[in-house]
Amino acid sequence: QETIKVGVLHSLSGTMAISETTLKDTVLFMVQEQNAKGGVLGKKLEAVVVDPASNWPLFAEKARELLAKDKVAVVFGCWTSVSRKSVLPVFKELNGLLFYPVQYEGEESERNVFYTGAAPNQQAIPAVDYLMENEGVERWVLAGTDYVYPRTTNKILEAYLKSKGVKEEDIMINYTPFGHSDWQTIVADIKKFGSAGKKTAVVSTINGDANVPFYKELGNQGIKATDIPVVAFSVGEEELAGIDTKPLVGHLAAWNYFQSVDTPENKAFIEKWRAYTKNDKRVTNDPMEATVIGFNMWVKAVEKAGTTDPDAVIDALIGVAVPNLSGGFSAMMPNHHITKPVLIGEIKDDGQFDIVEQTPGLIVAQEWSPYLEGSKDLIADWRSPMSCGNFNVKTGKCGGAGQ
Amino acid sequence: MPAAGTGPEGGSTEALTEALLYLDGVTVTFDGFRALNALSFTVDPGEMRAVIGPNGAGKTTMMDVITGKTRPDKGDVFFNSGTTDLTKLDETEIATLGIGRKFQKPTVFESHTVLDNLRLALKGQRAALANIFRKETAFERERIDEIFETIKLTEHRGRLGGNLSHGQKQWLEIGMLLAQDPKLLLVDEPVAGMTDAETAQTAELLREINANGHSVVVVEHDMTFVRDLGVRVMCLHEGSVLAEGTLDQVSANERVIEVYLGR
Amino acid sequence: MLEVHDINLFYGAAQALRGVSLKAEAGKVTCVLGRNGVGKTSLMRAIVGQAPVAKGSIRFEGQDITTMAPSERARRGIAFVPQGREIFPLLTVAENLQTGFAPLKRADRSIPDDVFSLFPVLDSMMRRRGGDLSGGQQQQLAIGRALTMRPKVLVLDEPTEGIQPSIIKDIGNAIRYLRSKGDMAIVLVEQYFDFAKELADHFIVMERGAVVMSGDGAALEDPDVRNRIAV
Amino acid sequence: MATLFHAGRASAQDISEPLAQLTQDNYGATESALGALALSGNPAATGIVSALAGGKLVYSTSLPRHLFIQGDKGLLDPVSLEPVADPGPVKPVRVNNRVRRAIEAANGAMSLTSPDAAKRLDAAAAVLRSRDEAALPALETALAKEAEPRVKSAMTLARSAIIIGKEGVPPEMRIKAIELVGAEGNQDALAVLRSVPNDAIPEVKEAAAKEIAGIERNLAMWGVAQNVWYGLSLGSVLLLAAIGLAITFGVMGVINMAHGEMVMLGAYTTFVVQEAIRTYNPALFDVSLIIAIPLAFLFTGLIGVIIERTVIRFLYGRPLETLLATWGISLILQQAIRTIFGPTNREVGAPSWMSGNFEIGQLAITSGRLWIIVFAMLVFVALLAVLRLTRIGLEMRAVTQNRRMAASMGIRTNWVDAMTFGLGSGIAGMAGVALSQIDNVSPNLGQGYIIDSFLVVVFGGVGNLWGTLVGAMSLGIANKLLEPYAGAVLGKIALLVIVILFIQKRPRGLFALKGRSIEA
Amino acid sequence: MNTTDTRPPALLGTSGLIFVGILVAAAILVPVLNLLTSPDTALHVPTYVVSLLGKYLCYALLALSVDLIWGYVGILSLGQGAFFALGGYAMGMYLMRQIGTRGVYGDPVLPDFMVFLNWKELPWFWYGFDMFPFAAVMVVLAPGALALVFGWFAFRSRVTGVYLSIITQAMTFALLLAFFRNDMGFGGNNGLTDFKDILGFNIQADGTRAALFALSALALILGYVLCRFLVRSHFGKVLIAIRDAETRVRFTGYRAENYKLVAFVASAMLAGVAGALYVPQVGIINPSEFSPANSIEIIVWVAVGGRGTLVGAALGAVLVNYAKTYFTSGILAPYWLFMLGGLFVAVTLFLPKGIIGTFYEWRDRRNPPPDEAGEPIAEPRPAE
Ligand SMILES: Nc1ncnc2c1ncn2[C@@H]1O[C@H](COP(=O)(O)OP(=O)(O)OP(=O)(O)O)[C@@H](O)[C@H]1O
Ligand SMILES: Nc1ncnc2c1ncn2[C@@H]1O[C@H](COP(=O)(O)OP(=O)(O)OP(=O)(O)O)[C@@H](O)[C@H]1O
Ligand SMILES: NC(N)=O
Ligand SMILES: [Mg+2]
Ligand SMILES: [Mg+2]
Repeated sequence: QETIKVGVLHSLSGTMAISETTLKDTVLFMVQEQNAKGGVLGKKLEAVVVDPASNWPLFAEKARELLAKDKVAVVFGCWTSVSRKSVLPVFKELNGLLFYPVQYEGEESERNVFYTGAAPNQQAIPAVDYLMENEGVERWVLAGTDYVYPRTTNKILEAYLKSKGVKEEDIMINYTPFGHSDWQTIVADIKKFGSAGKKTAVVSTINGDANVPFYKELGNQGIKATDIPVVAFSVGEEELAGIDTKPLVGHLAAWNYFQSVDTPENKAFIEKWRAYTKNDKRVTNDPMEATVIGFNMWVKAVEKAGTTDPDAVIDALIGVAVPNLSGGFSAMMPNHHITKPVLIGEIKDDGQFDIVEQTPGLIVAQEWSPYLEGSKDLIADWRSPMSCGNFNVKTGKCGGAGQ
Repeated sequence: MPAAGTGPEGGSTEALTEALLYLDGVTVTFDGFRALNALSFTVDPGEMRAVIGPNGAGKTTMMDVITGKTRPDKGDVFFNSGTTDLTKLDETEIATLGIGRKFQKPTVFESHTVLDNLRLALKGQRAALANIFRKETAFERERIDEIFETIKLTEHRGRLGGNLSHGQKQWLEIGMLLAQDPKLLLVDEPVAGMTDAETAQTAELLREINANGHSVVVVEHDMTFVRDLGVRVMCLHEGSVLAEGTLDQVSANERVIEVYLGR
Repeated sequence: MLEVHDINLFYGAAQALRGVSLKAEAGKVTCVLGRNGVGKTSLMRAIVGQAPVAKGSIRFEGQDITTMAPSERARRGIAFVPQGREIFPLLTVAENLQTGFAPLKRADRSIPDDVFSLFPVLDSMMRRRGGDLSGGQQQQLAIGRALTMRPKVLVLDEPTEGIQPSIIKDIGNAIRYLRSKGDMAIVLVEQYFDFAKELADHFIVMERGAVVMSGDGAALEDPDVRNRIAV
Repeated sequence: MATLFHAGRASAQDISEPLAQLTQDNYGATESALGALALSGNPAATGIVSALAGGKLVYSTSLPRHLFIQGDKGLLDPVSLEPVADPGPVKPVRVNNRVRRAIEAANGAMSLTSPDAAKRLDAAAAVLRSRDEAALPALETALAKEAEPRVKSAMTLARSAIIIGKEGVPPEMRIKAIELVGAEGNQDALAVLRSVPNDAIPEVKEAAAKEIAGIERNLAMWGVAQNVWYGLSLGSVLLLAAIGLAITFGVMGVINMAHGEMVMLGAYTTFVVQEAIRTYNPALFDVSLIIAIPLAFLFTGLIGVIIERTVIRFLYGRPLETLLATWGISLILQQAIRTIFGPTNREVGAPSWMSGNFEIGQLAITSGRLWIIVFAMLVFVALLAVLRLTRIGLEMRAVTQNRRMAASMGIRTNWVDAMTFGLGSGIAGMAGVALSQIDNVSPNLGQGYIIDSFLVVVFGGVGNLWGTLVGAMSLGIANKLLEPYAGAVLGKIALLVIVILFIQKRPRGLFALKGRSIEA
Repeated sequence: MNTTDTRPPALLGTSGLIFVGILVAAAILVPVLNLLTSPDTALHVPTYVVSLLGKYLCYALLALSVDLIWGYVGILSLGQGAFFALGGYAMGMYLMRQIGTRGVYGDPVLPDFMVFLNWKELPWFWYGFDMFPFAAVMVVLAPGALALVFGWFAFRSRVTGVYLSIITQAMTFALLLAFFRNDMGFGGNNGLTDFKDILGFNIQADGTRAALFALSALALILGYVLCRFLVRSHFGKVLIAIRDAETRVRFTGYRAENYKLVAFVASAMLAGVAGALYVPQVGIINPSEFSPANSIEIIVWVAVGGRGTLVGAALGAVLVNYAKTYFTSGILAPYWLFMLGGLFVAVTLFLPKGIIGTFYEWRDRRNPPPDEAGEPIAEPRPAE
């Protein structure tokens, strides 16, 4: 029987396996669920799993293999921005379809890619707003791993904070290498920066493995959330599962979904997920939800288009809305990003988040940040006739800020 | 009792001496242990000199100093009538000046054939880039064949150096030394592990080399061999010269008998 | 005590030993003579187990040890002074000697006085690293190390190589002394003919990997032997 | 016991309004309710505040809302603590950072007169941290009654801290307070001194500026010591990571790319031990690491022996091929752990004696790091003793220097090889126990240390254990002295460049083995 | 008496001829079968296979460059990836500049990553990369210069063995960290990507891909012939001698450090060329190419194929990478590290000299080479 192939392009080995393996499982889970519902267009779905092994050139190779050899109808994949950048040309060349489920730095909108994770304005900015309003934070440490997502996010945040009247000397920016494990000096510096008499918070874009030693050091040096709260954009339930969270209670994270979201949809989802993984402690997290949303959107769009033909599906996807797990509907916007609620959670001692704030409505992604010089005039709209990822509203032309 | 009575006191570099090799007051210590102790002697152009001395007397260390492997703590080492200060040069420069050496433990290029071992040693171009395009000349080929005759390894020429027996390696190394055609040959225990007949041949060979105008310093414990050489003998002990003269003179020396020859 | 019977040995495709046999008895010195590259060292390595034999057998005290591991042979009493000395370069002289304790019972673990009376220089250099010694000193150390094992068979591969004459005499005396004790068999490879002649109770002469002559010590006077080795 | 707050307001005892606020489940309301409770002097206030802190304060969701304390056997009335009839579904009053801070302040204010001196001390510290002006009257009352000198000085400090930032304090009083706080000389004092209001008179500002400058000078000095301490701590981590490699690579000459995985296995052993303890006997948790250390040693040592017997032993004399094989082994081990334990981090907790921190002068020392330094030193000394003083140590060195000859000396080289590799691996495993305290316990753990480990061993001088020690410590300290100036990334780059240049000067490392056998 | 071989020995041995033959055939056939056959026929080589093969060939050239210094000089460089990456970056910078206004921000000069990090002008070290000849020169010059400086210091100071290995690793690690930094101006972690065209040809067009493949094959052939020529020359014999007994070489009057330096620089340049050909075929160059693990992997390829055999190095690179491609897809994907790790262990245990090395040994045992020094034997011998 003919099937529709679904590519899964997540690292199962190497440094990123830690985060990405769960997303592979999620796609497999969704495929099984969908097949149980009878598949799509009357055909069963078949997942094709490859392991790009946290190796960026291998991502490109595997993407090509999925599209050219396996002829998959859609690919769910990538975590880091560089992996996405690496496969982008392949998807454009072979006219494939990629769903990217991770929060990222924005500044991109491609015809072949659908971004179901958060853009900076769907995560970073609301988090900073929360700290300013609710905790009276006046002094900011922007700590990140030295790569594009933290750099860009911090650029945006810096501009945003300044626009809110925060002074230069009240912002400290610190970058560390990937996998940084000795945080003694930096945590001490944060402590020092925080003792200037103004309420201080840390905005962390620290990535992956480096978080555990960072939080352990925070705990060891006795920095409590009541003194200097840390709000992180890359720390979710999965990451916390590896840390003793007792000393971290009260530190924050901003996401579009938490496992602790109290809705019937979420409850049902967690239950099925745990049944599927045969692990009643298995956690869920934000990129998983983004994967689920992306998957459901794709199914819906395929059914709407009546075909898996990429061009048709790409057109059909815009405007598709599916329920998210926090009780609303997320919709695919013309910029290929989705609308999301923003949730702020405080870490609890059981490794879950206590949701302390939720935006009243859904936020529309600003794929081009208004706070960056190069992109403030750009918008993306993939509907015809504009059909452009970088339309300049000033010049009225597609193709960036070009003269 | 250094041979060169006119040793200069440090530093001056004009022609100090007629000697080809000139050592004065050379001292070498290893972690406080004096391996060479104010050693002084000279080797004249065209001279062959045998060096004997107890195990640990410093004979090999002396060669290390001359060839630049070990830097002396104190003292002068000059070459070519005092024009060249060897302590300021490295092994390669010293080798290029024309000082060749055979090691106590035979060292050949183990994964090269015997033939290539000789080719590499053969006097000639040493610059890296020039050697990329180097072609072997007929003259060189002949010279190698000659050496093979001398060291009797012709039938082993295609074998890897590493697969030779101990004695064969000794011969090969002597051959390599010949190929280098140095002004001064430093030969450390060439006949160790050779049969008596081979020992005699080696003595003959060294004499021949010497006759062709090369200076030779040879270290050996085999008295028969030293006698066969028939040259001036110098006995080292505790890092300095204990006795010097003909073999008969030296071996009559009470101290030499006591520390070296035994009764 | 030790009996080598008709062994063959190969290095890759090259044959180094062809049907070699040899006997060593307690209180006797067996000399192996021959020119360079005839296979003397190969024979010794076969005896101590460092090179596997392709054919034939080696028996020690009536037991077949042909395929026994070198360490087991050593533990049974075969000690080896190899050509090239093979001192442990980074161990001190004392530690080098102590490596010979392995076959001994804890109570017996001491360095025999003989070692220091034979080679006084070792006593003064106990703390120096073996690798720093001069060639001759290393040779002495290698013999001392073997004696520390209190062996029943002592295998010496060209022990006079690089040794000063007085110590060669000492080594000769030492071998004689060990022989006189009557409980040790000694296998000696030697190129230094006069030295061998003085010590040998038995001898074999090898050529191209095979035994071409053998006899007891007196037969070494035969000029034929000298010729075999000389040419 | 009634902890009374002698504010002397008429309506002091009436807390119905704050109680109603608490049922609104709004952080702002909760915070202001807490303030009111603290000031109310109502005997029930302490109980309510601590119930809130413990997540035991609940409210009924059906209107009108009522507040209860969740007791062991059911709901209690918050004031009378009498059991109440079932009010239907309840929800806990939620707490966020802001509320937590308010709780701390309230607790502080309320326990300033506790009969327990330790509690009073904590309370004074809490007030010092919050610098809540509202607490001033209570503080002064408490201060008047205080007899314990330590508590008294803490309270005086807290009082001064409040005074410094408070509006409308007479300048002399403020200056005195500034001097008092300034004498503390620490980071917290700086924070307090910087809170002098902008509109204070110049004399006051000057006094503060003087104290600040003094403290900063003082702190800068301590800062160097602090960095050295960080360096030692990083150095001990490097030492632990490298020391097993100093055996397998330094002594045996095996280019052991699987070394990091041995460290990882040690860390997972710790995880398994803690899991077992959590399941079977949680009381043992504090000694979990003590149990894990020998187990990790034995387990990874055993794995090491197996690897040696099945692979490495065929590769002696071919050191470069060990690189290929151990690389393969490291891939297999990583994936094996990933398959068994999953790809994500595993939680390894810190026993209480390894948590927390203390100060010596202005030197902040975290207990965990201190123990790691101690542990690294112990391991180092033990290993040195084994290699130098024991028979097996001698045999190990002999075998690795000349395997063939060692065999001919009667040394059972197979056994010694297996033991040596096992020892090196076992030590790596023990290092894993320590590293589980500061780093991820994930399949990638080992990869993060392998480069540094080789760097340390080589920098120190291969084959020299002291070199490994000094190498680790000097790299650690250099790194931490560079980091404040260059930042973490550039600092690390600078360090690598320094090592490269250093090796030019000493081509065989810091503690180079010298001598003929090496140079030949 | 003619005991010395007078014939100049053939530049390529039998295996070399086979190797070059296969490459020539591939360089012609693969593009032809890709471009001129219809996709439905059995003979058709799909484009993605072409790029894949092209990538393997670049790796093979890289492996060759490692074998030159490891197999023949005994320099175990754990930083070879750095030279590869530098070559790659040089090419990447050219490709980046070719994008012109087609970047997302449409800036005619600045690459996208500079625009969104608010760079105002092109850093000086980007000048010239809009010209292909300049970039092409930099492809060999940048890695060559680094190797020259690094090697000049290290070889003069007589840093050898593991010490050299570890400082090469430190070098590539330092470069990794440096290139990760966005402030460096090389695109940080994301590196350089989204290339449009090369020398005016669309980089994604089948024809361009086929041409790049053929070029890679050609580069590999030339690289092989060059290495082969080098190691068989007198120069090469000195290299092997240095590998076995460096001190002895010095005493023989050769400046060992110069020989090493020439070989090291040549090897770095080869690696740079490999990197430059790799980037347009893979479509991205980013700092992970500098990661020490990558460099170790290169060593592993060489060891698998057979150190000191040149052909083996290339073969090892292709085989290991094919295994990687193969194992990372399909049902084996979750277990591929077991396969690859197991492969490495198995090779060391059962093919101790690597695939080609073991083959040579087997051939020589069956058919011992004449007792004559015709065929130079760079037989890989353990360094000790
Ligand atoms: N690198 C070193 N470290 C320490 N001691 C050394 C070193 N090199 C040589 N020695 C010592 O210096 C002394 C002289 O050694 P040398 O090798 O020169 O003696 P020799 O005369 O050649 O002896 P032999 O005849 O035995 O070869 C010896 O005692 C030796 O132990
Ligand atoms: N490892 C080896 N591989 C190949 N051939 C070898 C090896 N060792 C020795 N041979 C060869 O085997 C033959 C016998 O060597 P062996 O070392 O036993 O000779 P020997 O009688 O001890 O010589 P010498 O007196 O020179 O020490 C020689 O031709 C030698 O070249
Ligand atoms: N997009 C990220 N988080 O790399
Ligand atoms: Mg000597
Ligand atoms: Mg021999």
